[in-house]
Amino acid sequence: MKKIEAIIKPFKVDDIKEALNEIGIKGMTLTEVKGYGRQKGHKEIYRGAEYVVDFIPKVRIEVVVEDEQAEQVVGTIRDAANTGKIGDGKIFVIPVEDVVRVRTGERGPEAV
Amino acid sequence: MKKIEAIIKPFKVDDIKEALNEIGIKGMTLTEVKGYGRQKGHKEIYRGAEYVVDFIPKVRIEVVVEDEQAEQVVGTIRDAANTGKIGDGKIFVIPVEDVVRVRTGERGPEAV
Amino acid sequence: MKKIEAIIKPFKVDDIKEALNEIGIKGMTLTEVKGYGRQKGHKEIYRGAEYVVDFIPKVRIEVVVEDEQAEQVVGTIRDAANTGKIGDGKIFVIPVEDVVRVRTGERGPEAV
Amino acid sequence: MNSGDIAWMLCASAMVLFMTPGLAIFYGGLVRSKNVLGTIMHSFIIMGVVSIMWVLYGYTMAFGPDLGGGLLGGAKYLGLSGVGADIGPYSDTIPHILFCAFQLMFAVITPALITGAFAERMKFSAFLAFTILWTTLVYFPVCHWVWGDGGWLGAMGALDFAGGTVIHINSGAAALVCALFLGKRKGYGTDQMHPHNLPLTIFGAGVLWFGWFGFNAGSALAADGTASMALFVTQVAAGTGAVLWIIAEWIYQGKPTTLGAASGAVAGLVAITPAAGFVGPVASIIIGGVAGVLCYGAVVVKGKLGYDDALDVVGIHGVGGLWGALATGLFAAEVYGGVNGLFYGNANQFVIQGIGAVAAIAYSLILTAIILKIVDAVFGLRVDDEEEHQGLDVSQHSEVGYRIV
Amino acid sequence: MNSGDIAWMLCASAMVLFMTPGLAIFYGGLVRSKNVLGTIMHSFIIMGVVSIMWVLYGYTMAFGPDLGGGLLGGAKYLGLSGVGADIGPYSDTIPHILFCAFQLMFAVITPALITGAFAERMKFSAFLAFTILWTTLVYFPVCHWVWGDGGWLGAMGALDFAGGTVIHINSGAAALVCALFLGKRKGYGTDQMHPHNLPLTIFGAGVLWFGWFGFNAGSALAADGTASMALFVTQVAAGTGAVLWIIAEWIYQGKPTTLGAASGAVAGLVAITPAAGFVGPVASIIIGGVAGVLCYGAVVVKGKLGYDDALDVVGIHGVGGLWGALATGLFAAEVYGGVNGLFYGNANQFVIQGIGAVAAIAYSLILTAIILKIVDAVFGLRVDDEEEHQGLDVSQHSEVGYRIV
Amino acid sequence: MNSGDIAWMLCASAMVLFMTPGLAIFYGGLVRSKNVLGTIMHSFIIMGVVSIMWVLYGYTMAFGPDLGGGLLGGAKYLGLSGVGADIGPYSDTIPHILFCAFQLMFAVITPALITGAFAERMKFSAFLAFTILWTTLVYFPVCHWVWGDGGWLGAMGALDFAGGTVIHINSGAAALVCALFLGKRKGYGTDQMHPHNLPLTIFGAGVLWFGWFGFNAGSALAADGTASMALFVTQVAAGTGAVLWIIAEWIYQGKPTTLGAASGAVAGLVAITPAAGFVGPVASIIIGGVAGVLCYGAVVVKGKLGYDDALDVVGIHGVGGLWGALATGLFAAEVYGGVNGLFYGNANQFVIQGIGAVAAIAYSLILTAIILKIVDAVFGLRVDDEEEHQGLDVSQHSEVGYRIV
Ligand SMILES: Nc1ncnc2c1ncn2[C@@H]1O[C@H](COP(=O)(O)OP(=O)(O)O)[C@@H](O)[C@H]1O
Ligand SMILES: Nc1ncnc2c1ncn2[C@@H]1O[C@H](COP(=O)(O)OP(=O)(O)O)[C@@H](O)[C@H]1O
Ligand SMILES: Nc1ncnc2c1ncn2[C@@H]1O[C@H](COP(=O)(O)OP(=O)(O)O)[C@@H](O)[C@H]1O
Repeated sequence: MKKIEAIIKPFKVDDIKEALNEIGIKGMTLTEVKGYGRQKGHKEIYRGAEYVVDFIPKVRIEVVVEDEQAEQVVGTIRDAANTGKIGDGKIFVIPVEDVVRVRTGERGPEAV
Repeated sequence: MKKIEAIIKPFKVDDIKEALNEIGIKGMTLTEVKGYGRQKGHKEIYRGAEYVVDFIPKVRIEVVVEDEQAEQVVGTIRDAANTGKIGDGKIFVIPVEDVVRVRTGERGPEAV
Repeated sequence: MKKIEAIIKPFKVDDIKEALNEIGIKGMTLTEVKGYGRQKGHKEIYRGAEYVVDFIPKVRIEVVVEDEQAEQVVGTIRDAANTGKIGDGKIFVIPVEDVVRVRTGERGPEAV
Repeated sequence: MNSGDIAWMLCASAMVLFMTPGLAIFYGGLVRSKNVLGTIMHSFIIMGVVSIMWVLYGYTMAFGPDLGGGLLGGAKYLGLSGVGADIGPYSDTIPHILFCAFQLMFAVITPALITGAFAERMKFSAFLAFTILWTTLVYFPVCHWVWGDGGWLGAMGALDFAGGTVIHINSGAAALVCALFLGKRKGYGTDQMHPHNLPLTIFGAGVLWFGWFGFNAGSALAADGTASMALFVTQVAAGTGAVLWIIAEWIYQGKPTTLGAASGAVAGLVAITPAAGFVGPVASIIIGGVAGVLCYGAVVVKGKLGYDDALDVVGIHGVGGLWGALATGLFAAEVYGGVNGLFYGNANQFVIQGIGAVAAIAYSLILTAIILKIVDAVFGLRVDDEEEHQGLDVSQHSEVGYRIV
Repeated sequence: MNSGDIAWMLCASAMVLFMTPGLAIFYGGLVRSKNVLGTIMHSFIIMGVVSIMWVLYGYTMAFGPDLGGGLLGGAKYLGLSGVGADIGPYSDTIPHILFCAFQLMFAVITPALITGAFAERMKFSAFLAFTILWTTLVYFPVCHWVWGDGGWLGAMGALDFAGGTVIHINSGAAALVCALFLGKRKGYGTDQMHPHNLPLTIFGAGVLWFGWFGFNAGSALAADGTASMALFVTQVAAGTGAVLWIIAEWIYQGKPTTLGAASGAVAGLVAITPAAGFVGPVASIIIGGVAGVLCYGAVVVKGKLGYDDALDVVGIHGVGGLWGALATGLFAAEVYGGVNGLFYGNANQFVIQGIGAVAAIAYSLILTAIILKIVDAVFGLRVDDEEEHQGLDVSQHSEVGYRIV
Repeated sequence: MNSGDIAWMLCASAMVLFMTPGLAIFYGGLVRSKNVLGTIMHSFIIMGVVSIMWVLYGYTMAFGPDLGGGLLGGAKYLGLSGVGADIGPYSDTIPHILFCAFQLMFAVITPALITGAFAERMKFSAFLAFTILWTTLVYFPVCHWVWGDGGWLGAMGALDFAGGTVIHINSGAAALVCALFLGKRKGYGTDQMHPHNLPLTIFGAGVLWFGWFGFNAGSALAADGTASMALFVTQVAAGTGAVLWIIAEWIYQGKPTTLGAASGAVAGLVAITPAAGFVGPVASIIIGGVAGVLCYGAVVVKGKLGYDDALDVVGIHGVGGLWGALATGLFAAEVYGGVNGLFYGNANQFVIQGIGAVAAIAYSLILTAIILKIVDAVFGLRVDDEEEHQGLDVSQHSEVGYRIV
C-alpha cells in the first residue's frame, strides 16, 4: 500500500475532500503544518519592530490506499489542489507495509 | 526499522503510552490531527446557520522501532486503542531506512 | 528520494532552517508535535492537585530530497540541532517513491 | 449642579465608552481568526477618530442650536468653544462638558456597530473614509433630529430614550446597504465560517450588558427614579431576550446555543433602548422577549435571502431597534415617563414612532449608499482576493492575532 | 431621595451584574476546552432566567412583607406591583426599584456560583430545572430570612453585610450536594483535567474583584462612610487572600501559582463579604489572610476526600463563606458597624453567627438534595458517556469554543 | 460629606483597581505564550502585596504629616490608625478611608507598570523583593513629594493632576534601569518575539482606557466640573494618541497596526494624566497626538539602542509621562484648573514642571539601581537559561497558560 502525503493550501481542503470522495476515498487524516519554500512569507510589525515570517500555514492530507489506487489519488489531489500559483504544494508517495484497523483488527487493504 | 503510525482517539493517549511503556517502549511522538472516515462528525449551529463538521479530532502516535519489535508494538497499540466503536482508528507500518540520535550521533537501532 | 524527518527542540528551528539554506535546501515542512522520551517532563499544580506532564513540545521538520543529498541533510540537521542535552531529538530517514509539484505537475527530483 | 447627578453621569460615560472595546471583542470572536485584529481595530480606532471629530465639529452639528427646520445644529460649539464646566442647555444639574462627553460615547459606538456588516473584507483605508463620512453626514444629523435642541423628530414628540432610532435603526439600515454594496465574503455559503473564539464573544456581550446600564440609565442625565427604572428594565429585557432566543432555537433547530443567548441578550438590550425611561418591568419582559424571537427569526431569514451581513447588524440592531421604537409607542405609560403609548390609549404616539423610524431608515439607506459609492470610487471598498484569503490582520495591519503554542 | 446614594447604587448594581460574566469566564477558563461554552452558558443564561423569575415572583418571596415566622415574604410585590421609582421599605434615600435591581443581581450570581460544582457533566435541561427550583426554594427563602423585612435570622441579629450566609454558605452547601449527587467526571483522578485557559480565568477573577466593590460597598445602600470602609476592607481582604494562598502553596507544594493567587483573592473576597460593613482594615488583613490559607487547605483536602467539586465551590465559597460569617462574629467592632463581636466582648454575636450559618447549611443541604432527586427523576442529571467525551459544547449546544489557527 | 462625591470616588476607586487586571492582560498578551501567566502574575499579586503594605505603613509614609523637608510622611497613620469613615485632611467631602482607598489603587498600579521592562526573564522571588523595596523606597516617598501634605514638589507648585510624575515618569525611569540591569532576553534581536495574543492585549487596553476615567477624573476627588472636564480630555487624548500613532506608523512603516492603536491610546492616556484637570479639549488633542507620535518614535529608537525594555515601559510611560508633565507646564490654563502654563504667559510653571520631572527621574534611577543590586545579591535577578527557555509559567509557577484543542 501507499501513503499519499499532500502539503496543500488550507482553503483547498474541502475541494480535495470532495474530489477524493468522488473517486471513492472515504478516509483521510489532516494535520495543520507550516511550510517553507518558494512562496514568499509576510511581514509583521509590532511596535516598530519588523519581522519576516517565512513559514506559511499549510495543511497536510494523508491518505493510505492500495497500490493500484495511488496514481489516481495523486492525480485527483493534484487537480483539486492546483491554483497555478506558487505555494500550491507537493505530493509525496510513501510505501506502507501494513495497515491495521484498530476496531476490528483487520489487516492490509481491507483495513483502509 | 519501522515507523508505526497510529491514528487514535485522543482520550486513549495515556492508556497507549502506558501499554507501550510496559513492553519497554520509551519513546514516541504525538501530533494532534483531524480525521475523516466512517465515524460521523457533528452538527454546529451559529445564529441559525447549521454546519456539519466531518473532521474529528484524533491523535497520531508515532513510534520508531526495530523490525522485530514492530509486530508487538502494533498489537499493543491495537489492544490499548480499541473501544470497539467506529472511529477507533488505524495503524500504519512504514519502513525506516535509518535513525540518528541528534545528541550523540548514534545511528540505527541504538538511536531509538 | 528520501524524506528526512527530524524531531527537534522548538527553539532550534531557525538555526536548522538557515543551515539547510546554506546547503541549498529551500523547502521544508514543520509540524508542532509532542515528544515522549528520556527527557523529563515538568510538574504542574492546579489548586493543590499535582500533575506530571511527560509530553514535551517538539517540532518535526520534514525535508524531501534526492537520495544523494540525504546524507548531507541528515548531517546538517544533526549539527544544527545538537545541544548535547537529553531531548535533542531524532532524525528518521524514510523512502519516498514519488514526488509531485502540485502547481506544475512535475514529478520526481525536479518537483522538490 | 448636583454632585449625585454628576457622579452618575461620569460613571455612565465611562461605562458607555467601555461598550466599544466590548463590542470589539464581541465582533472579534465571531470572525475567523485571520480577521480578528482587523475586526477589533474597526471598533478601536473609531474611539479615536470620532473623538477628534466630535471636538472639532461633531458636537456642534448634533447639539448646536438648530439652524432652522430641525435638521442640523449650528456652529456655535465649533471646536467646543463655550462648552465647559458650567451648566449647558441640555441639563440643569451637570456640566455642559459632561453632557458632551456622554454623548460622544454614543457617537463612537454607532459607526462601530455598522462594522459588523462589512467584516472580513473591507479595506482599512476605505473603512476609515466611510466612517468619517457616515458619522458626519448621517449620525450627527439624525442625532440632531431626535435629541438636538429644536430637532424635528424630537419636536414632533418621537420618543427615543437612549437611541433606538438614532443608534440602532440608523446603524442597522446603514449595515444593510453596506452588506449589499460590498457583496459576500469569498466562500460565503460554501466555506464554513465559524466564529473563532466564542468565549471572547460571550464575554464581550457581558461587557456590552454592563455598559448598557450606563447607556440607558445614563440617558436620564440624572441619578433619579427614571434612571433607576431604566436600569431595571434594561436588565430584564436583556435577560428575557437571551432566554427567548434560545427557546426559539431549541424549538426550531433542536439546540439552545451560547451564542444564541448572547445574541438574544443584545437583541433585548437594543429593543429596550428607546423604551427604557418610558416603560415598566412587565412591559420590559415582553419587549425583550419579542426581541429575542424576532431577531432570531431575522438572522434565520438572512441565511435564506442571501446577503452577507457578516455579524448580523441588520438582524439584531436594525430589527431589534425597529421593534423597540415601535414597542415604545405601544407600551409607554405615563407613570414611568410621562407619555402614554397605544396600549394606554394614545395611538398617536405609535404613529409618531413609526414616522421617526421610517425617516431614519430612509435617510440612512440613501446617504449610506451615496457615501459607499464615493468611497468605492476613491479607495475601492474591498481588499483583493489574495488579501481576503490571507485575512485582514496580515494584509491590512501586518499583524497576527494569536501565537499560542 | 439622595442623588448621591442613587448614583452609587446604580453603579453598584451594574458592577454586581458584571460579576456574572466575570464568573462565567473565571469558571470557563478552568474547564477543558470542550466544555468552555457549556460552562460559560450556565452563568450567562442565569442572568436571563432569574431576572424573569425575580419580576414575576422572586422579589416578593424574598422581600415582600413577612408571611409570619420570618420564613417567607408575602405576595404584595407579585409581578413587582407597587415597586417603582418611589421610596420603598428598604431605604429612605433610593427608589424601591433600585433596591430591587441591586438585589436581583445577587439572586443572579448565587445559583451561578453553584454551577462550578457540576461543571463538565450536567445536562443543560436538568441544569435549567435545577436552577429554577433551587433559586425559588432555597435562595428566595434564605434571602428573606436574613435580609427580608421580618426574616427570622435578621431579626435574631445575625450579621451578613453582603451575603456571606445568603450567598456563599448557601451556594457552597448546595455545591457539596451537587458534587456528591452527580458523581465524578469520567476520568477524574486518572486523566489530567488541567484548566484550558488560565489567562481567561485570571482576568475573570479581576472582573469579580472589581464587581465585588459594588457587591460589598453597595450593600451599604448609600454612598457614605460605611460604604467607603466596606470598599477598603474588600480590597485588603482580597489582596491578603491572594498573598496568603500563594505563600501556603509555596511552602506546601514548592511553587506559588497564578491560579492560586486568583483563587486566594476570591477566597478573601468571599470571607470579607459578611463582615465588610462591620470591621476595619487590620481585621480585614486577618480575615482575608486566614481565608487564603483555609480555602487552600480545603481544596487540598478535597483531593483526598475524593468527591468531584469540579471548580471548588465548596472549598472556596462554602469554607470561605463560613469562615467569614464566623469571623464577623469575632471581629465586628461597634465603631464600624454598630455591633461588637467576640473580640470586643460580645460572645453572643459569635453564637448568633454560628446559628445563622448552621441554619443556612442545613436548609440548603436538604432542599438541594430533594431538588436534585426530582430533577434526576424527570430529566436525568448527567449527560451520557459519549456526550461527556465529546464535551458539553458540542453535545448540549452544537457549538465549539475555539477555532484558532 | 457629600454623597455625590463619595459615590463618584467609590466608583473611581473601583475603576482604578480594575486597571491592574487590565494591565495584566495588556502585558500578558504581548509576551510569548510560555510567559503569559508569569507576566499576568506580576500585576495580579501586586494587588495583594501593596494592599498589605499600604495598611501597615505605606499610607502613612506617603500621606502622613510631613516629617520635615517635604521628603516623607510621618508615622501618624501607621496601621491606618485614625483613618476611618470621617473626613480626613485631604478632602472635606469624602471619608478619609475613601481617599486612602483611592490612593491605594495608584500605589498598586505603579510598580505593576514597571514589570513590563523585565518581562519574560525575572525570578519570581526577586520580583517580589524588588516590588516591596521599590514601592517602599521609591513610590511612597515620591508620592509624598507631590501629593503628600507638605511634600516639597507639591509645595513648589508642581502640577500633577493624576500622576504623570508620581506614576509614569517614576515607573518609566525605574523600567529603564531594570531593562539595563537584567539584560536582554535570550534570543533578543535574533528570535522572533511576537506577541502571542493580541486580542487579549487590545481588550486590556480597553480596560485601561475605561479605568483611566477613574484615574484622571477621580483625581478631582469630587463629582464636579473639574472631574467632568478631566474625563472629557482623557477620552480625547486617548483617542488622538491612537490615531496619531497609527498615522505615524503608516507613513514610516507602511501599515497601521492594531497594537499601534492600542499603544497610542495608552500613550495619550499617560500624557494627559498630569494635565487632566488643568487643560481643555483642544489642548488635549495636541497633548494626546504628540504623545502618540513621540512614543512611537521612542519604541522605534529603542530597537536601535538595543536595550531590552520588553514591553516598552520606558517608551510609553517614561516618554509619555515626561511629555505630559512638560505639556502641563505649556498648556495649563487658568480657566480650567486655576493655573496658567507657558502658553498662557507663565513660563515659571514650565520650569517647575521640569524640575519635578528631573527630580523624580534622578531619584528613581538611583534608588532603582541600588535596589536591584541588593536584590541581585540576595536572590539573583534572572531565571537560569533552562528556565528561560521553558518559560516563566512552568519554571516559576508550575502552570501552563493554555490547553486549547
Ligand atoms: N523539499 C521539501 N520537503 C518537504 N516539504 C516541502 C519541500 N519543498 C516544499 N515543501 C512544502 O511545500 C510547500 C510549497 O512549496 P513552495 O516551494 O512554496 O511552492 P511550490 O510547491 O509551488 O513550488 C512548502 O510550503 C512546504 O510546506
Ligand atoms: N485511508 C485512510 N488514510 C489515512 N487515514 C485514514 C484513512 N481511513 C481512516 N483514516 C483515519 O482513521 C480514522 C478512523 O477512521 P474511521 O473510518 O472513522 O473509523 P474506523 O477506523 O473504525 O473504520 C479517521 O478519522 C482518519 O483519521
Ligand atoms: N522511538 C521513538 N519513536 C518516535 N519518536 C521518538 C522515539 N524516541 C524518541 N522520540 C522523539 O524524540 C524526542 C527526544 O527523545 P529523548 O529520548 O527525550 O531524547 P534523546 O533523543 O536525546 O535521546 C522525544 O521527545 C520524541 O519526540
